[in-house]
Amino acid sequence: MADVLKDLTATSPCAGLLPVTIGGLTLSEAVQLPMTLMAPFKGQEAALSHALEAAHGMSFPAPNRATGKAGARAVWFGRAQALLIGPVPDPALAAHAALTDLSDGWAVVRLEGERAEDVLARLVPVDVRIRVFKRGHTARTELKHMMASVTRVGTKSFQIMVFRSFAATLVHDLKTAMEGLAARG
Amino acid sequence: MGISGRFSGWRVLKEGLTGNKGWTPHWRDPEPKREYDVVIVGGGGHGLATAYYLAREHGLRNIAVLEKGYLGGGNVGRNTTIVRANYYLPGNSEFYSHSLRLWEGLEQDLNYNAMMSQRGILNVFHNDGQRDATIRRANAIINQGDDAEILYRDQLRQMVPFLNYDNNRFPIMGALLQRRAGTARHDAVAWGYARGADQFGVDLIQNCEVTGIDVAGGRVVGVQTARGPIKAKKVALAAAGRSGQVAALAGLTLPIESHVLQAFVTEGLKPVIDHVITFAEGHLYISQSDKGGLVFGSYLDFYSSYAARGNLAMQEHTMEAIAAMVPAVTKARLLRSWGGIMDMTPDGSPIIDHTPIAGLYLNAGWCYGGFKATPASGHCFAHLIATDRPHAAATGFKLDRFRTGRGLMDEEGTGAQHNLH
Amino acid sequence: MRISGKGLISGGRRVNFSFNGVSYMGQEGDTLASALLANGVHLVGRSFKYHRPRGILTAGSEEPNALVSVGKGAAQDPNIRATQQEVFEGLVARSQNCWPSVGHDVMALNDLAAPFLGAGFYYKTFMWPAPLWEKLYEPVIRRAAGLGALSGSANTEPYEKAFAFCDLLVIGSGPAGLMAALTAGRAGADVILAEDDSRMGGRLLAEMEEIDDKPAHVWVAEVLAELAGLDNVRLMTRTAVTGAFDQGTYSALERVSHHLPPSQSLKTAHRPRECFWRIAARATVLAAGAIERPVAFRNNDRPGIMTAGAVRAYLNRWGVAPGERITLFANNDDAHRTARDLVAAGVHIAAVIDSRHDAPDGRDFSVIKGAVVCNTSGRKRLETITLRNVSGEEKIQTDCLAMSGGWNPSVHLTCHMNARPVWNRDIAAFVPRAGAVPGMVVAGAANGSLSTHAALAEGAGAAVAALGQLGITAEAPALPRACDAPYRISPLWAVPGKGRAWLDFQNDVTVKDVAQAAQENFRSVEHMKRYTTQGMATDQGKNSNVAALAVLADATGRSIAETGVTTFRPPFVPTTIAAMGAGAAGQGFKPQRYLTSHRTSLKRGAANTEVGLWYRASYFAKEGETTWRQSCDREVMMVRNAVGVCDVSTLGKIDIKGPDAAKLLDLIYTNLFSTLKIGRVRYGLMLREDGFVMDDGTTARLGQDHYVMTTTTAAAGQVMAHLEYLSQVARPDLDVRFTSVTDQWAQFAVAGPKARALIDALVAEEINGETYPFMACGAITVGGVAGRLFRISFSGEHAYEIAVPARYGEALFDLLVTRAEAEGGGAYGMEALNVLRIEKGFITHAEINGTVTAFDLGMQGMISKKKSCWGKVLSERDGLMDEDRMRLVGLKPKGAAQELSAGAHLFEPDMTVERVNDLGYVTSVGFSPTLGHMIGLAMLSAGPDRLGDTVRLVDHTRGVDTLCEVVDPVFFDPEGGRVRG
Amino acid sequence: MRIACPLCGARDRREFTYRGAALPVPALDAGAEAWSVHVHLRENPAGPLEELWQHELGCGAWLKVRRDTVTHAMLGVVLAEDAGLAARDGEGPA
Repeated sequence: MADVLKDLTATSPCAGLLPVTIGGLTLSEAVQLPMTLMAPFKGQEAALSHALEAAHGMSFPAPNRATGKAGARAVWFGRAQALLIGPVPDPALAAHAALTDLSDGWAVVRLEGERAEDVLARLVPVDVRIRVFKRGHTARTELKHMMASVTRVGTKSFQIMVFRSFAATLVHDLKTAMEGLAARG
Repeated sequence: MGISGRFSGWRVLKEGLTGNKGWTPHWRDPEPKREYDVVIVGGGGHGLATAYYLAREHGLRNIAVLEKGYLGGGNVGRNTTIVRANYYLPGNSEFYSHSLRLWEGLEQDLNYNAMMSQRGILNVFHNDGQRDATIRRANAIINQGDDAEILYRDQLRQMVPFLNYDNNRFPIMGALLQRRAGTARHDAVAWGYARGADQFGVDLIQNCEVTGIDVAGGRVVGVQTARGPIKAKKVALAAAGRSGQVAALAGLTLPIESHVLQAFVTEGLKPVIDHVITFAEGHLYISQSDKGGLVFGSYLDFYSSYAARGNLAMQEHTMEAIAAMVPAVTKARLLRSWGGIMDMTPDGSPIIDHTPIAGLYLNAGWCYGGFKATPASGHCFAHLIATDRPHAAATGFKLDRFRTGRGLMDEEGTGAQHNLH
Repeated sequence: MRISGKGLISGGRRVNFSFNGVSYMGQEGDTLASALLANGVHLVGRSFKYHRPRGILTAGSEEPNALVSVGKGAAQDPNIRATQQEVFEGLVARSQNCWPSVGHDVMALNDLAAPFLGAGFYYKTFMWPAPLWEKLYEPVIRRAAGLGALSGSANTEPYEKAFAFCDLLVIGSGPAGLMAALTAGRAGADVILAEDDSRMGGRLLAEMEEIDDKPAHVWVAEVLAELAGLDNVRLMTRTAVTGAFDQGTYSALERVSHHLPPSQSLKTAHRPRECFWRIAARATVLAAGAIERPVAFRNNDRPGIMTAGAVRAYLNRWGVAPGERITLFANNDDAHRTARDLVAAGVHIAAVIDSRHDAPDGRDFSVIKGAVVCNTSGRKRLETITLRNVSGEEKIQTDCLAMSGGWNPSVHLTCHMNARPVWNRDIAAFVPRAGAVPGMVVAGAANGSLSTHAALAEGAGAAVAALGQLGITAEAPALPRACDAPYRISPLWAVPGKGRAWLDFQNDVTVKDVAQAAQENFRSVEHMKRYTTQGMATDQGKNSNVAALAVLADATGRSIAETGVTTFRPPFVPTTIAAMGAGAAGQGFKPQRYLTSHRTSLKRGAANTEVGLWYRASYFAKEGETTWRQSCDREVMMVRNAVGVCDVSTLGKIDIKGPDAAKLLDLIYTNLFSTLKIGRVRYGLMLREDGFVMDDGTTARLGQDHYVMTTTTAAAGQVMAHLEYLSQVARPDLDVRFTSVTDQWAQFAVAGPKARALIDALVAEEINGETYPFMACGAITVGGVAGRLFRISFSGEHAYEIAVPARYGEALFDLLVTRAEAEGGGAYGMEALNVLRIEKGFITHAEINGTVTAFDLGMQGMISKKKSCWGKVLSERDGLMDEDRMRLVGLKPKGAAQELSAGAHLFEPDMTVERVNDLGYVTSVGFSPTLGHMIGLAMLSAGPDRLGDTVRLVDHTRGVDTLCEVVDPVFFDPEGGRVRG
Repeated sequence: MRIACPLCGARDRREFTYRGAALPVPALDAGAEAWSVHVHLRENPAGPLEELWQHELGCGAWLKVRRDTVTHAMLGVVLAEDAGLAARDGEGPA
């Protein structure tokens, strides 16, 4: 049985690394919110979407899309799965999907600024220009050899995620791209 | 001496003084005869070497080599020219050891300078696990009777100071050095064997694609070609890159997938790399040709292909590996990239064996390793064709080892997925 | 010589630069080549083999002669084309491949020995005596070969890579490219216009002609202004498209700062030198223009001999006359423009020579028809040419010869996907094969249409056609009025005669070399290329290949079409390794993965080591410990006697849920997991489909339909992909979902006799042998945080693994280690972990090296007989069940030296040390402080049958040759009392 | 090279991992001969080939791709789970 123990302190994935501002662009760590992977069981896709709508006011996202809004989003996260960011999932969802807590599994950063698209163009092999990748669009893709999730959350801002342990490399790579872009003038 | 006469420094001088008018063809371009004792399918390095040794070692003369394009146009003309004997599994060890010894006498034997350069090969390792695996390999090489040394970081640094020792994602811990390994001028190897075989009377027939293999009563009797039917007592397949296609002409399905492996060369530069250097991380290998170009490669492109051209992602990986490991050469400019078609087997090791069809012999599945194998492959394949018994140095290259699980030679331990070797 | 007021850069800022140590003045907008010519400098470099003095041949990236080194020290950049390098204030450039100077080069002696150094000479000599090749011949050849030199220092300049996407990629900004971009831009398509040059316009910048009654360059400027105003058009200058790849993927190299002085401020310190672009284009218009070809005649390689189009470019774009008495030698009408423009600019013309008897007359100059240039003189600068016609030979004083053998369309990119170009008799050149690259339409000179009018028309048409493939409707703009003069050519490849006539200037391949190759039966074009090195120089034959194969065709009595071509392969222009490998220098080769305990560990003296992508602590050095062994021994004893803490979060963790979770686990593991009780953990073994062991690890059942699998660190990715394969390909019927939770949980092993007390003191729940027996698991709360506890052990001690969400990892690790230290324990690293597991005979990937079976590991009992599993069938192949296979054993030293060595091989004591007697090898060794001697694991032929035998262990590389005893692989506590206690 | 992932759209080759020919998976009890043929032997055509890729750095889906091995032309892509490669002996491979 535990002796008197004070609560464990939490450390964020990018602690000590962010924020940074370079050439009009800002890279910051997102506020840590609950994140739950929802993977619908066979034939449960529609039922899950309904339950999600009922509980959290958003539908299960189609591939490459995010639903909801800041603070309560469902981001498509790959084949047959989406990441619920914000709400603690209603237990009723568990009847339709495997729910897995990933609140600590991913580093989440936000890149914001006039040339955010150009920064990402140096790192991901996906067209993220606003003419094709609009607010609410998301992609599972590669970011300099890392598995990543990129979501447009505003006309000039993106949410970028990699596995938590890669946080330092993610920040380094984004910073390098930001610096190179700024130095070109 | 055949049509091209003997080469020597004196002859170069003499011809130079008389306007170089006396040079003659290195080999003939004969019309195919109607029948041969042995027909070799494939005029690459292995096919030409096979013909040469069949003639020289076994006294056969009535031999044809059928080539669908030009001699030496396959992988012997599109590799990174590395020669080594640093395998560690039984079956491979003795074979590549045999090959290296043949390399060492090759130029005098052929009277052809293939620029065999025993400049030494360094296999760099980066961590304890790789070190112990490398030492296992080094010991196997020495037990086989070949040379191997382990150099640790400081010794290696003295020999090749320009590697990235101080700021490397995967620090360099040491290397296996085989001094007798090195490089050779790839095209010249094919030409040397071709000229040698021609001098023994072997018919080298270019632009002669084999379109059928004739089998009667379970025995091979000849081939159909773009230049008509040719009868043969024995047919030997040495068509790396196209092994599956050629074997299919005889109704055989092989344990082979064809994959593309890229190679690269930069613009010419003054000498900077004196050895062949390979890296366990990134699978990079790099050397510098006598002409000054850096020659290098890394992984397969990993997908089945007969296109003989490569993918950008793998090109980038290869350049990234150089940027990481050899940052002193990254101002060099890539001049040309190309691809070879690799016969990939389930264990990464080759096949020199009979087939279920009498008189039909198979030499295939060389994966990455075909160039360094050229002399021994020809030598051992010739032995098998002539005597119907495997050469002592090539008893392990059995076609049925995948079915039986006996004598698998998976040097990289990556298992039966063809593209992972 | 600069002509005042002439050219498109006149009035530009003056810039100082130096070449071979001499200071010169150039003008903004100059290339190094134009600036040198303006200063009367013609001798720029030396050829590859004969070290012949060479000048400037061309005005583009295809330049074979004028290659220089730019920059100093580590920034030295070799093989820069003077024709492409823009001058800037402070530019420093030098000639290469010469010593002591470009004017006096000792190696020029080679030129005298040329009769003995012809095609293929080295294959015929240098063979005696054999050892001299490496010792003498090869070093001499290597030093003589090569062009520029690398600095020898690491390249630390910044480079970058980027991706781009577009509907239409237009390659080249001459008349065809501009019209294509304009057409597509107006149609609203997403367009990239890429131009190798620093300035858009292509040949329109080099010609005195009018478009829509305006000077061509004015029309160019107007079009560019419109394009620049379109949001949907991106203009990329200094960007060479280097390769065409599958499904519309193109590579391109942007020279971001070659034209700028080296960075001297913090603001520009990160400015990339180059950027390597990967462009995904839905369609492409190739408008890369054409390259003029020289004519082969005796001594056609002297400084001052240039292509006619280059002379025109220097005159019209840069306002430079490359000579004071210029001669033109041509076989086509187009080249006559050079004479016309020179005359108009007031430059003296020495002669205009045309090989055609029916050549047109010039308006302002006379044409010597039916004549050829058959020789030249002037070692470092052209002095005379010899004219030959029916009436004999005549020497003409001249300091510059403009030559033209016609134009070769730039078909290179159309060949990158293996298509061969087609011979076009009308223009005596190869043109692209239709459909050579899917999605690509070729226009203008690149397509063999050599008038400005045709280029404009085809450019517009190509854009309409290319966009049409995409379902985008575009309209061709009104076609501007432009010159439509016929090209008219009569082939002239080589002027017959004695002496050496150059084809490949840089590689010193002459007409004689090609003829000799044919004579020696190197008649295939590929054989000729490889035998003579024709086309293998830095221009990859752009200047010379067509003439060379025409000469080969002539020598072999075949047509050019029959003779065929060699293959153009990527890259179109040589591409810096640093650019293609950008981001990988230094630590950037692969991502770095850090544990939550990373910072805390470093504070506690951890020495880190790379484990795959992860960094893990090897050992924790305490004060007074000077070697890793001291730390390791202490840490091992600490675990055996007190309690140790180790971060094991790198192990792969996969959360598996669903009605068929148990079925999936029974499929993937050799043993049963459907029978595992909730709250319990089981060790499992999984096989590849070929029957060899893939991985091992423990899997816990947290609920009826919920498991958590652990994998080894090394195989985490492989196992995840395997699970996906099984559930999506082999068994899509199974209703099971899984996800990696490796990064979600920080997990720490707490091992040792005091582990239970430590854990019990920390977690809210009561932890004892009854609540948590060996192989139990469950939910716990620690420090207010919900976590998981697993009673498992990789050390053989009473041990737990405690997991918390990763944000608490740092705090928990710190707490665990602090508590452990208070009990005489502490943190332990990989080295101690390794010794502890060897003492127990537990395997890692040193043993599971991809070539071992469960049988080899003595684990055949783990293959359930009650069910089948993935890989079982092939694991039972006869050859994999041989008693003689190398199988796992333990080794104890027996000799005086008491040594063992990983990687050593094993032999019978009385047998010789050679391969044929090889019995096996040592996989892992360590010093066991517990037992007081070294211990090892080995794979030994028939190993389990040899327990108690003595074998000889030999490691040549470490000088170890000793005897050891074959023992059971479990060295310590074989009954397992400690782990259960 | 670009592959049109049915879920993600056209993506660069660098996001995908290759396995090999897309062959029907034998039942687990299909016997040594069937498994040996499945694992080792390949038709290895020079032309259209059905093969398995995983969109490993993307959505994770396994794909059955039909591709020409000579031209690299993409002739069709479907999710492997819909491709009917699983053993068809009722119980599947288990």
